[in-house]
Amino acid sequence: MTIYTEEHQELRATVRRLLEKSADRAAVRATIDGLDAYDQALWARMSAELGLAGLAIAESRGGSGFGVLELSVVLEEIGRANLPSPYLSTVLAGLALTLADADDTTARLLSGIASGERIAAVHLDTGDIRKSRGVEPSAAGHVPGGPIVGEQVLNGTARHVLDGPTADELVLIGPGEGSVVDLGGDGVTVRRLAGIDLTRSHAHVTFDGAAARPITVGGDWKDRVAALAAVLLACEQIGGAERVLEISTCYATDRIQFGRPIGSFQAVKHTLADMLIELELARAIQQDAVRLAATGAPLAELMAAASTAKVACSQAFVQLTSDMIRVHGGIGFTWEHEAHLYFRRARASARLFGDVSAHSDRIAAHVGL
Amino acid sequence: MTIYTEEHQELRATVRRLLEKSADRAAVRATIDGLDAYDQALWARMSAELGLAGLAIAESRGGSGFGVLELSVVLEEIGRANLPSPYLSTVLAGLALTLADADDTTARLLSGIASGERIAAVHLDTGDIRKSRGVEPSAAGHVPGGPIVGEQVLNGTARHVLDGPTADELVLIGPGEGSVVDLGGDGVTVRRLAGIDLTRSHAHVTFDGAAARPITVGGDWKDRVAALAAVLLACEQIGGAERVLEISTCYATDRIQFGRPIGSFQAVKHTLADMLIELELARAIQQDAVRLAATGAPLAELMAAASTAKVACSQAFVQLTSDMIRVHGGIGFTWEHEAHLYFRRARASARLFGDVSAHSDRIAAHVGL
Amino acid sequence: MSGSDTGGRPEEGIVDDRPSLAVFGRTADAWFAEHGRPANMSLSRSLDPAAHVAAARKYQRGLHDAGLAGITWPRQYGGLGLGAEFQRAFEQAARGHETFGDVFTIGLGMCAPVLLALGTDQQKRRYIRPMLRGDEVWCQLFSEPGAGSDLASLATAAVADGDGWVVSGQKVWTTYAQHSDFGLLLARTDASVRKHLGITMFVADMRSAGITIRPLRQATGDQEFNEVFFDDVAIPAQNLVGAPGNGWRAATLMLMNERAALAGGPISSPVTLAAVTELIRNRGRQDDPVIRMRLAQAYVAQRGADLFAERIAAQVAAGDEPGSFASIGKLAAGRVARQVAALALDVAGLDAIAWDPTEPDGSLWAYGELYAPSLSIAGGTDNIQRTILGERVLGLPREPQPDRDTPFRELRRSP
Amino acid sequence: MSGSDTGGRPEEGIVDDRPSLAVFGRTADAWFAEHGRPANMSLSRSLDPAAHVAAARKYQRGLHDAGLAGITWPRQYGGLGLGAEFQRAFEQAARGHETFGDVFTIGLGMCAPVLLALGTDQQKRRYIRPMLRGDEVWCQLFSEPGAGSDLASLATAAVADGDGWVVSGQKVWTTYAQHSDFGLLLARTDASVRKHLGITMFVADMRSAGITIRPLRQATGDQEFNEVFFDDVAIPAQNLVGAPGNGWRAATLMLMNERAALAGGPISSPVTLAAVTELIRNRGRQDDPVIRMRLAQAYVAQRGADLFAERIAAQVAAGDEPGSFASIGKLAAGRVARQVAALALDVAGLDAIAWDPTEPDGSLWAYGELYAPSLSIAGGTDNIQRTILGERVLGLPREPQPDRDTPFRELRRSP
Repeated sequence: MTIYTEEHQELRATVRRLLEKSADRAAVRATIDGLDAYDQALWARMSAELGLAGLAIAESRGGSGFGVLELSVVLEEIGRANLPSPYLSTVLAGLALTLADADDTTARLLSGIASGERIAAVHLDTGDIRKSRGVEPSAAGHVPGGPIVGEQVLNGTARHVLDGPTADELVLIGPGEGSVVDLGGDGVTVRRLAGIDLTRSHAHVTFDGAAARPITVGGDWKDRVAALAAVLLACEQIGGAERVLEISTCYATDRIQFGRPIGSFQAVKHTLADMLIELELARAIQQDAVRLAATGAPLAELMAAASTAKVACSQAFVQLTSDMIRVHGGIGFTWEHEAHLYFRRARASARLFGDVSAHSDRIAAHVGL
Repeated sequence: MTIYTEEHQELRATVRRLLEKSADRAAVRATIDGLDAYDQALWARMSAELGLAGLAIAESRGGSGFGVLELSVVLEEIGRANLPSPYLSTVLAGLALTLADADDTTARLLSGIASGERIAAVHLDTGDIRKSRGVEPSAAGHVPGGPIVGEQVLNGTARHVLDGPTADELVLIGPGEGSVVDLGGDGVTVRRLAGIDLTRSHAHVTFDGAAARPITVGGDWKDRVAALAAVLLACEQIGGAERVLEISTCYATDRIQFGRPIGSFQAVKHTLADMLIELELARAIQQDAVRLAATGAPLAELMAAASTAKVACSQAFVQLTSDMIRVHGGIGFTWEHEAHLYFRRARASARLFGDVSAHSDRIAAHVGL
Repeated sequence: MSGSDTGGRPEEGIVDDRPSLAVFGRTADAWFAEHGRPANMSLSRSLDPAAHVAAARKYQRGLHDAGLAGITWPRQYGGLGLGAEFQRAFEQAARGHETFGDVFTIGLGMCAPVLLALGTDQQKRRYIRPMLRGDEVWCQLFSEPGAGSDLASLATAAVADGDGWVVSGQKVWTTYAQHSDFGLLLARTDASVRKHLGITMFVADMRSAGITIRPLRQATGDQEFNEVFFDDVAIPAQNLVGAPGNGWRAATLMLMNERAALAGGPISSPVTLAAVTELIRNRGRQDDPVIRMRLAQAYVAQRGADLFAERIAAQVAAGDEPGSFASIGKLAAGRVARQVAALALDVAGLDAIAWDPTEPDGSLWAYGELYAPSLSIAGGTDNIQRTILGERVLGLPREPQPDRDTPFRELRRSP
Repeated sequence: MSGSDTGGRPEEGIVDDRPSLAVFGRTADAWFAEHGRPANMSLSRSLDPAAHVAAARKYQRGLHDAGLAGITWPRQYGGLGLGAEFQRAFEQAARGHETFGDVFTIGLGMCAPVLLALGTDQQKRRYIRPMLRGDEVWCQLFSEPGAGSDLASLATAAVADGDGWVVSGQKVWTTYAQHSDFGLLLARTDASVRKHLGITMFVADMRSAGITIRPLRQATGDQEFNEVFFDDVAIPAQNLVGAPGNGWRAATLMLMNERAALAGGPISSPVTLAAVTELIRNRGRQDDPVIRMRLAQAYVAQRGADLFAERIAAQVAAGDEPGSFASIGKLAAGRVARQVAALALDVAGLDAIAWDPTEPDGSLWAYGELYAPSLSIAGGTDNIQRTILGERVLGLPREPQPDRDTPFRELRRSP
């Protein structure tokens, strides 16, 4: 009952080959140690050569017109590799803009995303940002280069913006309204944050009279984008969890203590079995959510499945990365070992796009409370 | 750093000897199968011969003038044996009455308890019971045999009264007020309940104009009695948990599968180790609470320790009894095996005198929330 | 049995009167619409097991007569010879209805596949059709007091006697033995070789002289299981399944089918998520954040178990063998049951601990809590399932087995 | 060492100038009142380890000069020869103050007891007093890349060379090796016997030629541990501790002291219960029932660990050997740390995941989460502790060890 076709498996194999070659442990480590947010050459290959950035963008906008199913394959592979990459943010922005009514602003940014030239971030928590209308360049109070009629004036801060430090544009996703802001524009300050997850970058983005282009959106746009965000992230988490189990299984098979592989001891064997159980139960939930997202399920159903996936995959990834360190013992606690990189990413991912507590409350409502 | 002296160890040995002889598995089973709430002959020996019912009652009331420390020893042994007995209720009533100001009512009941002739229950949740004053036998509305001046008139229901079906008297413990009611009196209906715990009996006790004798109490009486209830119950739970670990360890040592004792397999060995850890951490907390209760610690400190003990010992006993069934496999799931009797008692005990949720909230307040 | 027997392809010499998928689906829908009963969440099966089994037989007979039984099984033994898509259509129609899995899973889901794979033509002709009609109920005679997780150490002995065999020993945990007509029996026919090699499988007629069935009362008070005593029970030669000494292979096949059956449609507790949700609302606890969090957690666990079961069921229906992987479903079902039961107990509070005997649902929450642990024991303990997953799915090395080559009779065993 | 050396009884020929308990207690209280620093919950020791160790040496020297060091140790080696009640009085006075356990537990709590029990008189006279004065810091040279949980499979070799020995090999996880003057080293002196029998303990001078110390960066970014490489390091004969081949007994004694030290005063995370309580209040989450429940659970776990530690500390102070039982305390400390760190992370939310680098406490919650798992690894993994509890406290049988009698050089080991 796989949701994937043979074509999807080929896509997976292609991406995996690329990442195994160009984003192996050493390459990921080099990106992190260089304090780079991502490998720009690899990004260019992923987007220009393989067209991954435009997978789910319409052909009329320069994409290949596929959808969530294909993105899920790529994101699982990115999760496996624990790749530092703005891919998740950018394709989520692409989905959000595709869901919005087509106009010049969305069309231009979608083409930029599809080509890999524009990196976009999204921000779902816009409560602290005040919007007002731009004025005629000739009007009193107009700042040279500032927002004009047809544009919005932004003031306030978007906190903890994922990929904020590397994104060219930020899509602000409010209830029933959206806008796009050029992060290189006047009145925008991007402050890069330190973080637990060394493979992602975050920023507080402050607007001080910055210009934004409004986009036309439907009433349920924000809820749908939020659900898609959770589903896409769940794919990354499942990919990471799967790889964590593989690495741990290998180690338990190779490492000898007391004259035999540690994986032959029940304590380790059962820990690995528990990891498998966590992974596969979470995967069953994630696959269901991907299927619903890919087939345009009714919003309520999609939201419930997305929250369930977010909770299940967050908890599974967190648990598996803790177990990974337990299975590895001391070696898994060294800076050189990749265990802590997955461990860190699991903790960060669990809190992106709504934490377990927020999603649990939505699930309780869905169940009937 | 044991809180017990050699004399306490002798008391423990005496009680254990008695219960191992007179309340072994077969005897407990016989009591349950006979739907008896307890073994009356054994009760007589415990109270009359060994003076256990009066351990913590003043010598002036016929007791031996000891305290909570001595009760804790007996209750641990009762918990080990999983003994069906109204001991906990009765000695708790004794402590409650001892804390109340001495008057004729408390003096008489204390003597009855100390001699083993009167079994008492306590009820800490008196919100649903309405009290009014008795009237002159000659007054209008006086029912023959009904409450008179100096007595109270009770209406309402005391729900889930532990040992209600077997108790002679019930001590109602309200905030700043108390009363004693004869459960054999007019206007009192005792309805025995079915229950998960086959070694305890509960009743809904309905009052329809029943007479009660008020007792004079201090303002913090109810809080102190509630804390003592939790501490005494924790002793029973620790005793039960200790015995559950012993039985499970024996089984794991004797039972052979795959050519060796199952306790030699890490999965079973580590389960038993986890049981030991749960038990000993809970015991450390229970011993601290017993020490504070025995030395008359300030109320706030006692309440925090009592709630901590209730939570720790409830969770430990519940966990150990689940683990016991896991270690035993199928045999532990048969009616004939004692595992389910401990399992049942653990579930019931966890909800007596306030459940984990209620005590946790008190703990959070103590910690500073 | 040749490969084509199990497939949906027409067989030579038989007129292909098989329905189209659409017709079949409509037939199934119509049958359940008329005869189906809602899936039974009450305790009826433990309250009156005999009536429950009688209802089960009637249900299965009805399915058979309507052309809805043995969907993918070979036609010459009473099956319909249809493809996996028909099985899926049936399951679609059956969803939400009582299908008496507790009575039939052992026969139809476990014994029949073994007989079809390893039985003689005569055995298949004799046993498969009556099983499909609900005329004959089957049980599994595997576990013994001294052979639980270590099933291969079983000691019930079958001694050759003329053409046939004479069996003595004791089985335990035999579900519905008292309602069964036949059982697949594992017995030791050679104690001089190592334990896995000396085991043989037989068809046991449960009405044979020398068989004594004694109900085994569970911790819940239910009596679904039995002890079965064999006291010089004669078993004829034609009841041998496969060859002498090949019983372990047959047992493995049967247990694999058990895991797939349990993972695809796991046994659940009567204390369901829906029941506890209703309880929470009845108690006015729906705004308690701790309860909301715990219910959400239980829902996530339940969805994981359900969606995993769907995946396994689809694999099985498609003719794939999920193998040991299916153990995950069984573990998940046990975990959900414990989680939901504990939540119900906490919400019901003291009313779940002591209740007026006249309350209709008084005992339900206590029952659920007592019942839940059995799901992690019956059909292989959680530890056994974990070992299977670790070794057969993840490929981890086995533990050293110092007695690996020891003849059975020299093994150290429990008394 | 005779029994009386460790006790509090007067020794012949020495004037009994020992203080009364009351005087001693006042001295200790006064010392901490003047010199004590509050127990350090910040990350200072990972931020500037060298300054931290210097402060530690100063602290210990101060204790020694005030007559507060080596309380129960024999007077002829620099101890005070006092009873367990003096030790308790000291701990009472020290409560809440920084005692630099991370720097001194290995030397004073683990190496010194081994030297006192197994060392020569010359060794005791040479090493104990400088250790008590804080002049010489000690480390433990036990673990190796291929010998972690299975310590007895260590491969670092000591070859007899004239009167002395020459050592080659690699150690790992050596706490504060870069700040240590000496270490107790386990090395293999005979590979032809089974693994436990061929091990010998030595005193290693950390400034010897051929020793290379390379810091090991942990997942947290800290560098408390080191790899220590031995490249033909000469060790003189008088540095042998006990007899050749008796090293495993010495190691066992040392590990037992380690467990007791850890259980009596377990290492804790900088993310304490008090810190998370303050965080909850700062975030205005104190009325959230889920947070209240979780904090209460963490408090219960912390109380269990604290009260258990008190019990073990009292046993140790009373001269009882808690033995393997003490493993419970280490497991409990690790569990609490994980529980508290996870709660802090949830309360701090996104601010714990990504923070402005100028925020003073920005990294604290992430650090706590990353640090916590190490408590369940260092000093013996949780699984090893569970096995110890199962076998030595509960008396459960050991696993079969097929290579029990195999000479070391024929053992299967990790590369």
